[in-house]
Amino acid sequence: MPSLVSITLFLPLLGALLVMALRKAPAQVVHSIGIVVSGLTLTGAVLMWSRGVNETGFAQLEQFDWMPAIGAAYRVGVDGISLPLVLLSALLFFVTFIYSAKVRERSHAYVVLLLLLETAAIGTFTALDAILFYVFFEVSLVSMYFMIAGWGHEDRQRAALMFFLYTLLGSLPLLLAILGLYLGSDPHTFDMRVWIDKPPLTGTAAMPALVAMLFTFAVKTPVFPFHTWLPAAHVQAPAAGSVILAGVMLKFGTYGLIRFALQMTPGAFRDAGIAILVLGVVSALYGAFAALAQSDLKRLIAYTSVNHMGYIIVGVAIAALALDPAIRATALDGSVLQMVSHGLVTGALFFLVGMLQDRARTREMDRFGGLLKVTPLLGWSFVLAAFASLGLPGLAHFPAEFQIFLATLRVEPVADVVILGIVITAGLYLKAISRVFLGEPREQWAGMADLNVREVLALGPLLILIIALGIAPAWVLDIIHQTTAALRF
Amino acid sequence: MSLIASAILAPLSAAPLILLLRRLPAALALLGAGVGLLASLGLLVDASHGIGDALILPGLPDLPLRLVATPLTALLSSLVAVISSLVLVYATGYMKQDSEKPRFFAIMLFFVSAMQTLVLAGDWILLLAAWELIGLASYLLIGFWYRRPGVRSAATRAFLVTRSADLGLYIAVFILIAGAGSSDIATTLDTGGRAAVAAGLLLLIAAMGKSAQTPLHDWLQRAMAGPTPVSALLHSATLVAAGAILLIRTAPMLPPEVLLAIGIVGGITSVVTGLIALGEPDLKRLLAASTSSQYGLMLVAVGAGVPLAALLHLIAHAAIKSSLFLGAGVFQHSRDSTALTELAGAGRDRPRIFAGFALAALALAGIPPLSGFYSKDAVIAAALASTKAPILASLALAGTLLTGAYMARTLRVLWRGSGKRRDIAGLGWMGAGLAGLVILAIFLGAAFPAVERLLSVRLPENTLAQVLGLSAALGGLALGWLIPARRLLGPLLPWAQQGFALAGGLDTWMVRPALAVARGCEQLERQLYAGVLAVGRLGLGIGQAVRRSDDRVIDGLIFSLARATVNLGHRARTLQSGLIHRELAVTAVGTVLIFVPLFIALLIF
Amino acid sequence: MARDLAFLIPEIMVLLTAILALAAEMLRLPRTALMVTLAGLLLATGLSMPLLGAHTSVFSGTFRIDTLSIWAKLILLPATLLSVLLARAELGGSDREGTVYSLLCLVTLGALLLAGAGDTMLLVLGVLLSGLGSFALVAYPRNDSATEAAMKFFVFASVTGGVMIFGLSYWFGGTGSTLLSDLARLDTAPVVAAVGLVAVIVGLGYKASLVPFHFWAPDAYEGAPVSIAAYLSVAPKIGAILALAQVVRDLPVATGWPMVVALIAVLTMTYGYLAALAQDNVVRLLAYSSIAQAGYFLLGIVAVGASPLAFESMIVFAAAYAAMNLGAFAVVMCTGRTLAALSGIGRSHPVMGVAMVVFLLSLVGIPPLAGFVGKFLLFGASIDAGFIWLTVIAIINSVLSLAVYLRVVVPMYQRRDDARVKDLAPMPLVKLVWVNAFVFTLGVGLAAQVLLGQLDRPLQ
Amino acid sequence: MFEAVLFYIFATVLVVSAVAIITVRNPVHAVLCMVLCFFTTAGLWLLLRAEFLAIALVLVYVGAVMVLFLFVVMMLDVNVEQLRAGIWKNLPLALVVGGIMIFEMVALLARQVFGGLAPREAGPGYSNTKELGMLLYTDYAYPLEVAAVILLVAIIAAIALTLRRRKDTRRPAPAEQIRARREERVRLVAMPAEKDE
Repeated sequence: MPSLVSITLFLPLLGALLVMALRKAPAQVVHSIGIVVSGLTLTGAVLMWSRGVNETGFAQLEQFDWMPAIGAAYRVGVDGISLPLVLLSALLFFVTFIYSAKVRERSHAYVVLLLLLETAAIGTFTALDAILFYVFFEVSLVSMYFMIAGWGHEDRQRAALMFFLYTLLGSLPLLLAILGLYLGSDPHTFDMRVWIDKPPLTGTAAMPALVAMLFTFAVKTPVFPFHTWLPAAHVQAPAAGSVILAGVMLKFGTYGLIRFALQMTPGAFRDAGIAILVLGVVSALYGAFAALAQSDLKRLIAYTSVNHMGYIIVGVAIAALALDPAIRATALDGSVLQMVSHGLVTGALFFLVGMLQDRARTREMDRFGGLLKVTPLLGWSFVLAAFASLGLPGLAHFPAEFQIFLATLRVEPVADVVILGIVITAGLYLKAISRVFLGEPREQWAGMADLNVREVLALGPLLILIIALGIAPAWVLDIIHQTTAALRF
Repeated sequence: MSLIASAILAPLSAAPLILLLRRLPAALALLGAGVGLLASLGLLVDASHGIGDALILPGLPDLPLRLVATPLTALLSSLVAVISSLVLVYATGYMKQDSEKPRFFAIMLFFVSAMQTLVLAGDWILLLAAWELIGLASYLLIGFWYRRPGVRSAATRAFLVTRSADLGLYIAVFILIAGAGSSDIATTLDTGGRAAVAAGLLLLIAAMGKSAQTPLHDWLQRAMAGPTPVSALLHSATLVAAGAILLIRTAPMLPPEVLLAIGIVGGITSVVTGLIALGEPDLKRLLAASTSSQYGLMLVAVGAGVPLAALLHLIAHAAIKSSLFLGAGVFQHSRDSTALTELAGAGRDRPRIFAGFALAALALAGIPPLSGFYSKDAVIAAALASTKAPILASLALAGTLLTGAYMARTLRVLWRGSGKRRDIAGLGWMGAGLAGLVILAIFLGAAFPAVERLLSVRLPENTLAQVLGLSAALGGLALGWLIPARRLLGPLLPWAQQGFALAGGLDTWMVRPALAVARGCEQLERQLYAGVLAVGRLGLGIGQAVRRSDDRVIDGLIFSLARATVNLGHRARTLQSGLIHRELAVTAVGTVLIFVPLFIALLIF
Repeated sequence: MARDLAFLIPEIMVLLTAILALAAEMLRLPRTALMVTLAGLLLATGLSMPLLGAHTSVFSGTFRIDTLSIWAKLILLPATLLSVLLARAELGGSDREGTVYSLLCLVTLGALLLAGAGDTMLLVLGVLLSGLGSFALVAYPRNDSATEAAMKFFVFASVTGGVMIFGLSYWFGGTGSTLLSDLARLDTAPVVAAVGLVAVIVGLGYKASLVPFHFWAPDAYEGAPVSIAAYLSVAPKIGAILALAQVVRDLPVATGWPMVVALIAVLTMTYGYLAALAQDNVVRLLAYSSIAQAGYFLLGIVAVGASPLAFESMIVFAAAYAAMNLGAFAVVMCTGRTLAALSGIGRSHPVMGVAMVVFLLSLVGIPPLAGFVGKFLLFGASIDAGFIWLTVIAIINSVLSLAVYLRVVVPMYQRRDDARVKDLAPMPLVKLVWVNAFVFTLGVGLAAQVLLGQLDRPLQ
Repeated sequence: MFEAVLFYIFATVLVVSAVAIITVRNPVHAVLCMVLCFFTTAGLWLLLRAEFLAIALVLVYVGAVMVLFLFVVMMLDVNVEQLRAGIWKNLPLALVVGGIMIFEMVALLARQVFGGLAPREAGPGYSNTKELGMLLYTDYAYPLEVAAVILLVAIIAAIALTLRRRKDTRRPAPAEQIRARREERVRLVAMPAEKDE
């Protein structure tokens, strides 16, 4: 009897097979299948959440042999770092399915790809075997490529290609590192738990592995200067694709950074900590400034992702540099929570931009104006999400960023210059709100419809969670903290 | 439910209710604010009996959130509750005609509860959160009439400036928590040494942003774009007060050098913004500048080491300034403008309102026995008693003089000129709110000894201060009534009307550099993108080249080798192109190229 | 002698199949020839199974029965079977169709000889045997392009074969024996060993289409029938690669062979993909791709003797490569040779489109497809052998390869408004082939253990 | 010494003739050079006292060359008439080749005459041929069989490529004829008897 984790993991895949089998089914049926399956998956994730995690190591483990000849096995499980991300992924996919229920163009393939992507995403976060992890990691890439190429906007082919090339170039070094870790472990195994408990590579051997992993995760996260694929991919991706890309897939990078780079080569990570920290700081500030210069709403949000992911990098680097376990826990708490909150907030923002684009066929800020009057629900949702994104207390980002900045100050006070980012993001969001939603409404958009039920259903859970996470982060932080407080390396 | 929670939750829970029901917004708002007020007063009564209250909430791991009711916080909470309740009463009338009342009252209530959280916060995280939330609330309120021109930039600017300054609070909080290992404000007040200096200066920056101190005073005047009750609340007990409150609460921790800095900033602000107020042609903007000036005086008091004086002035000012704004709001409604030229004679139209306004103005100027006299007296006495008396006291007195001058100018404008009376809807509610506040403005001075007892601190007594303060106030009033501002200011006038902005002010020093950096990033971004594409194209180009070379085989060295064989190949044309020879030649050359090094290596080693 | 023959039963089976197919052809019974070939190949595959785990040699060491040669049978025989099906679909009904089947069996026999060669003589004979049949297969349509391709192929074969024999004579002179196992004696004479190495690399490199001995391949594949191109890109190539492994296994490292092989690997991968990047003809593109893929095989070769993963990785990759390459060629047979012919296929024929995408992505090495498992093990082997730089270059080339294959994938899904459904001739046999290849490509990725568990030398 | 000189002469001839095969313009010349090439090689074998190989080479290869020649003519569609016409033109080269071959023979024979250094004498009863046979049929049995298969392949290839049924010619199909059965040849048709009306 497979465990809850496996059921949750493979439910979407089964759903995808079902949709493939029903080749003649009408689009509505297919979308309903998507919604139901992702809803069940979400239920699974919630049940996983209710089972919680262990103080030490991984919980809800499951394992059976896959390729015993080379020490690879099907191993899944969760800890305080991965469990929140699993829940986040399940939720985002669920609302994405609701949002996408309008897609009529090749809806079969669309739903199949999304479901495939869901399995890949949950798999990436739950895999405890390096090969398994890599498999899910790459499958997500392929699905996303077809998503962008198939349902994107004007220049989608090139954007998809760029996205794919970039992240593949990014992911192959990870393969190298995985091989290095594998060959360094004794006996040879791909069991990530073993690698975490007893890092296989030490000393000079660990550094190349770390560099390879950093490269991968820096591209995936993305970190300046490896981020150029992100705006390109986002601008061309369909709204649902953007939500998944930013909400879930960017987390692969930071999750990998913690799970692989930090936990498996801790010594080398500490040695390189300052460099990574600098990278994170530069990335965060650069993302904020670049976003400030945008006039395309989607690009703007894409760049703020660079900014927010930069904070996470800073947090992880600080965790590596910190000598005091309490500070390390604070930094990691903040980083993991930031991943979750970024998923919610950016997901909501991309939905909103998608909804705007559906209505207006443009994303240029300057072509809007006064929409708050025309579409109050959309407008206020955007305001809420934007303020969450700029780190307002009481909304999702604040507790995370607070912890990251606090830990940073305690370890590397200079690096707290990164906090400038919150002012710049405030500026750019206010600019966006002011241009798009404030002022006198334009004639052109007078007849624009406000959010319909489907859109409210897609957006509502995210907004509610944004507030819930901001006011009472404890319900997530407790899970995260259980693991981060017990980390020893 | 504990009182402390009720004080916050009562207004907060009314807000969504209003949004959901969308009817009877004012009644619900008053209900929420009223319950909150009762809770706050309850806290104050408890505190006066020596009963504290505290609430610990789950927060971040190892950093729980705390709400505490000490005498000081309870007092502030009551102040906020009282002023806000009265302003809401006024707003019931003021907003009667507005179609978006629910939104207005909801945000107002949210604002109040955020402010209550701020004053009752017992730990830095909650304080910081509330600090930012009042920023949000004021952004939403200033931008309430978002369709009107100029409103969006005013709201944006208010939020941005305060948030920039908030960075100071962020970092100060980090330093304090890092030093003490706890986010409890009481615990962190023990911080000393360099950490205290750094944290103190950073707190000053944060307070300067919120309390609109020079050079960050510009946003407050622009914020007048919002509805008048908002201004009243903003300037008296909430947003702007937060800066002063912060410094009053942390005063025990601040080392002398920080105190000096605070005093000087406050003094300079009181003078500079006083001059601005004097030259200001718009009533609400004048009052806004005056707010900065008065908060400058409070900072002087803090800098002089007597936070109680600052607190008293804060309390008095809260009542006075809200009265002034509410009065101004009535004039605004009657003339549909706030420009002083338009308002000429507006007071004569409504003598009762004008009387209230005038009383408040005199109180602000510091005329006994109105409340402003006592508080201002305390400030000047504190400045005189401090070790830096020459600087602080002279600045404080200059500020007082200017206060008298601009208030007199205002009164004169409002009184003189022809009447254009017009009926106003909801005047009753407005009058009621105004009356309550004016009464407070008049009689609050009597409560000051009680406050001293409550906080168990004695103010320094100084007759000289009373004399100097009163004469400065009277002198200012006389100057303002008799001499036009144009003459008083002389060459400073244009500069004052620009808000004493240095070389374009904020725009030059912050916005433009940020935008320039942003543009630079965008440029780099384009280049990076182009670079990546170029690499892609280069790859494709190499691919083409390789294909050509493979299809038609490499020229150059190999070609010359091949030429002979090509000639030989001519006769075999019928079937084969002769390229085989060339390709074989390439193969041979390739083999040689690969293996010659091998042999050389083998022979050498 | 009887024992020796017993080990050769699968080879004998293949030979018999070839002869029986020929006999059926003489009787003008092409269907019988086909059936005989299919049955014979199946039988031979089945008869190879019992050999698994054996580790010996026959005929005084001239032929080795070991992991490589046994797995070569298990991979190449089914691959040939699929190729026969392809050939039937493409060349069925033409004159002397049965000879094609017969020749396919014989060429496979040559490849099998190469894979188990324990003697330099057998190397030569294997190259000859697989070569001769290949020329005939390429030239089979007898049109101008096919004849020219065959001619080119033939001339290259003669020259490189000559060089190989010349070089092998040095080894013979140095060791006094033609046995590969005696090559260890060349420890003291590295130059002699190196001359022979050059020769062998030229000879086998030509067969495996390594750069710079690859020039014949694109032309030959283009000129030949697609089914034959598919076959040539799989069977002789894998045979030659495995033969190279057999050779370097006993060769003293002092010759510097790992470095030479690594250099050729770099050249082959990079050059192959670069050239493929600009092709418009899918067959030529796949030809260059198969050249580049040969470079990946070399990652396993450099690890021979240095890493226990070397053989495993080559075998797994060979199996994966055979499946995905045959699959890709099969799809091309259905659609047409140009990129334009492929455009819109993904929409009009979704299942075939998915299969093609899977083959191409597997060629790139995207998990969890078979190509990934193979490449993963190859990378592991070469890292284990200390060739990290080589692995890095291989990985960079994988990215390059992605661009190559996406050039095929992208047009497949282009044209949003064009609802035109292409009328492709139904080709049930070809479909059978790509469906099989598809299942295998997916299956090996997910259940690689089936393959790995059978490899006789598990890691440890 | 003489042996060495002889070796180098032969080797030179071998190389030159081999180069000539691929460089001369006329295919016939090339074939002639090839013959010379084989002949010289055989001479080298003889120097090494590998008489069997030498003879086998001459016998087999000169025969094989003829086959190859025919193969080339067939494959390349070389105009045979043209070749025949050029027989006088080719004569000089043929003479040269012949001359060299005669020289080589004489030189080989002269070795005995001049009594040069002989290779190591094998023991009595030693037979080159026998040794070769032993090796071929024991150790190298497998390669030998493979070689046989190669010949088979060559035949099949040649047949597959050349011997095709042309669509436009009529020819008997013996296989069909043999397999034909009586029932197929004669059809008995039962017909109702016609009645005269």
